[in-house]
Amino acid sequence: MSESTIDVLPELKQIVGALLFAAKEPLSIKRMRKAMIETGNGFAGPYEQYAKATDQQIEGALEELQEDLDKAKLGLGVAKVAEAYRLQNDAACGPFVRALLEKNQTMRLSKPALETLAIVAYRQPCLRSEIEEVRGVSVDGVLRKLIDMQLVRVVRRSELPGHPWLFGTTQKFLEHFGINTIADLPGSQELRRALPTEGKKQSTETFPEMEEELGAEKGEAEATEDESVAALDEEIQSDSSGMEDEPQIV
Amino acid sequence: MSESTIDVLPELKQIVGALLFAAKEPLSIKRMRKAMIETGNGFAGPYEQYAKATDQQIEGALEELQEDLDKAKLGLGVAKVAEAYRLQNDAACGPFVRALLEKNQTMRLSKPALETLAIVAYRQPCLRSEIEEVRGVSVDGVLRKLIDMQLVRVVRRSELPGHPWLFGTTQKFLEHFGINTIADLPGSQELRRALPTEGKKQSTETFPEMEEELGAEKGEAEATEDESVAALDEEIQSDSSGMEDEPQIV
Amino acid sequence: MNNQMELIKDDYKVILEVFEGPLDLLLYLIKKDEVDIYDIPIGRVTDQYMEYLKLMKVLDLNIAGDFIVMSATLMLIKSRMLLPVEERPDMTDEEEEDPRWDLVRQLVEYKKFKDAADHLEDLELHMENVFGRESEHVELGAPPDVDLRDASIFDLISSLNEALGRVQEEDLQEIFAEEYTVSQKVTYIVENLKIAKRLSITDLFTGMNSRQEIICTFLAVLELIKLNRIAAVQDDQFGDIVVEAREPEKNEIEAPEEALVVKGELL
Repeated sequence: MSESTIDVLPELKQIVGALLFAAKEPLSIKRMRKAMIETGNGFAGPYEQYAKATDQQIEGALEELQEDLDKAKLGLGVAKVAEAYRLQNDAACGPFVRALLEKNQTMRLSKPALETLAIVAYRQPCLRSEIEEVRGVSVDGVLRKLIDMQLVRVVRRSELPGHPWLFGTTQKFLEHFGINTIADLPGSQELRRALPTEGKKQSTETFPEMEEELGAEKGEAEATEDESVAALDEEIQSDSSGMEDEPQIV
Repeated sequence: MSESTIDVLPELKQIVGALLFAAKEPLSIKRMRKAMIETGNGFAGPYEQYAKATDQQIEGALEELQEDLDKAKLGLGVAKVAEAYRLQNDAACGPFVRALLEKNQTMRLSKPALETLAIVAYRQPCLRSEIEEVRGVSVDGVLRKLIDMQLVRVVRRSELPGHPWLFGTTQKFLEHFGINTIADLPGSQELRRALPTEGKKQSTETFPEMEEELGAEKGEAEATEDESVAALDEEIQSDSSGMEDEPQIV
Repeated sequence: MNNQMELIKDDYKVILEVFEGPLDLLLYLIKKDEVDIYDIPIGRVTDQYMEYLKLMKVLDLNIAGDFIVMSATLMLIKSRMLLPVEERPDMTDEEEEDPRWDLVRQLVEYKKFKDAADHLEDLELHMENVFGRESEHVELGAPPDVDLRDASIFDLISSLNEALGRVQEEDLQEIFAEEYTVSQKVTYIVENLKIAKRLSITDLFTGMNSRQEIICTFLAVLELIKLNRIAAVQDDQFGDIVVEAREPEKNEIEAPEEALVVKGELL
């Protein structure tokens, strides 16, 4: 797939706007130039022109972007912070943004939900019937909602007759309760019962391992950058430390 | 929150732009209205006008924002995904953003996965056996992976013998493909079909109809016009929990 | 032929999960021969289907029982078609009771969903270039599994079928006389790809006069695909399949632009 699906080539101003928008932190002109060089070289053809963009041109595009944003009154502006640029909302809109962000959509869980979650957490991977055995009531509805809330997930099918689903907790469960690993839950040794057959298999499929794998790949990708970019990298230096995008898998 | 230090009051368009920019996820109109009500009430004085902003006015502001962004060519646009709005970069600038974020290696779904997803999307809620009937092959493994990826979820159990699970697509599915609602998928009238067994029941529970239902409910709620934030909260909750019939949390 | 199968199985076992089903194969054959889906030449299609199925068995692909069920269905339809119209059971309306009708209906419906899946694929491609604030991007996680870009398993089998068709049936003695192994062919392909970068499958089979050698070579291709060492790419539909080495080799570093362009496939 060397061809791009894009018909119209974007202006520098658009590119700079998109870069600032998607970046997690303020961008220096060099960082932006690097992205243009990489894309220009990577796509070749008409894209090569972007690899030739100068610092001055990029700075000009930033100024244009800033002017256009001011003129259009979109609630956004470009700010220069410590020699780097970022998009930010207009101060006048600040109170509204604060009102939006202050209210953290907190999840309040009911007692039955918490009990069900606890059973899943300690006994995972476990069957619906196992949960019902402990709680003594049907957990169908509760379980479904916990799945909807992404606190519980279907792990896989069991090997029992009828191949019922096995349930487990999610990454979001850990985040919501501020737990590092399931093993950190109190009394987990005692409450967890050994699953001779299923247990082994699952441990190879935990997320940390997958993240490690993904991390390793990223390392390789970085190593493949060409010289000019490597030079730019050096100049950018400290910035890149914050660049890692954590693979978000749940 | 007492008095503000801001001299010029922002337009709705600016506020909406700032809110979308600051939000980490797509925002429904209700979420935006809530932020305006809270700010309006909190700051009082001239700010009270914002508390009175209607859904229509906010929608109008969003349209304006979108038009202005398109016109000014800033590399950004407004998209409606899963009935909520978000800012996003222009696709034409995507290669540059990918270079910046070092997201070169993008995961794509395989053909069998896409086919399975398509069937789930059009036929939801649907049984595994229905998917297999269309594809003519076992979909157990593919379905499990789609559930792991949170593109497909268990909706509920059917009333058929053995109470097999019914599957549907998730919010993440809509986000991944940038779809506003399932009804927007091409040919959805034709490809969706009532099931003879569960047919009756299902027809009231397919997404577009359900959304209509929810819409109707919402309409009523608005008619009674209890402008309290608590009431809005309830609506927002019920919205964000997806296609849930019961607005209560677990 | 049976002995040949055993030989290969013992030698090397490639188990490639075939997620495509019998309907995919039928649609593939229909499209390849450009026949009308509403008027399928059932005899010819059935023969071709059986041929592919046989090859898939020889290759020890992990095929589902659904393939066997479909072959029975095809045979049944074929035999019904041979009956004079008045002798067909349950006949009321000529149009309605064409023995092929159920299958056609199933195929047409499946085709619609395949098109829907293509649409989703386009959307996915588009969304690849779209990011939300602070690079919020829907991540599916998991590294790529098997890279069968564009070329389906049926395309691969088709190329094998053609290669085998060019070779004379050989007698058993000849088969046992020659000792080709899959691992030998794996090495052969890897070495050749170091020089050529891209190899067409047809070229790969050129000069091979033994069915066993061809099958070993083919299994080697499958094995390398499975190990993620090579990718099978097809530029035109039903065009020649080309295999090329995949990234991870350490000596590939000078081409960062490749990395931008190489995509993994999930599942």
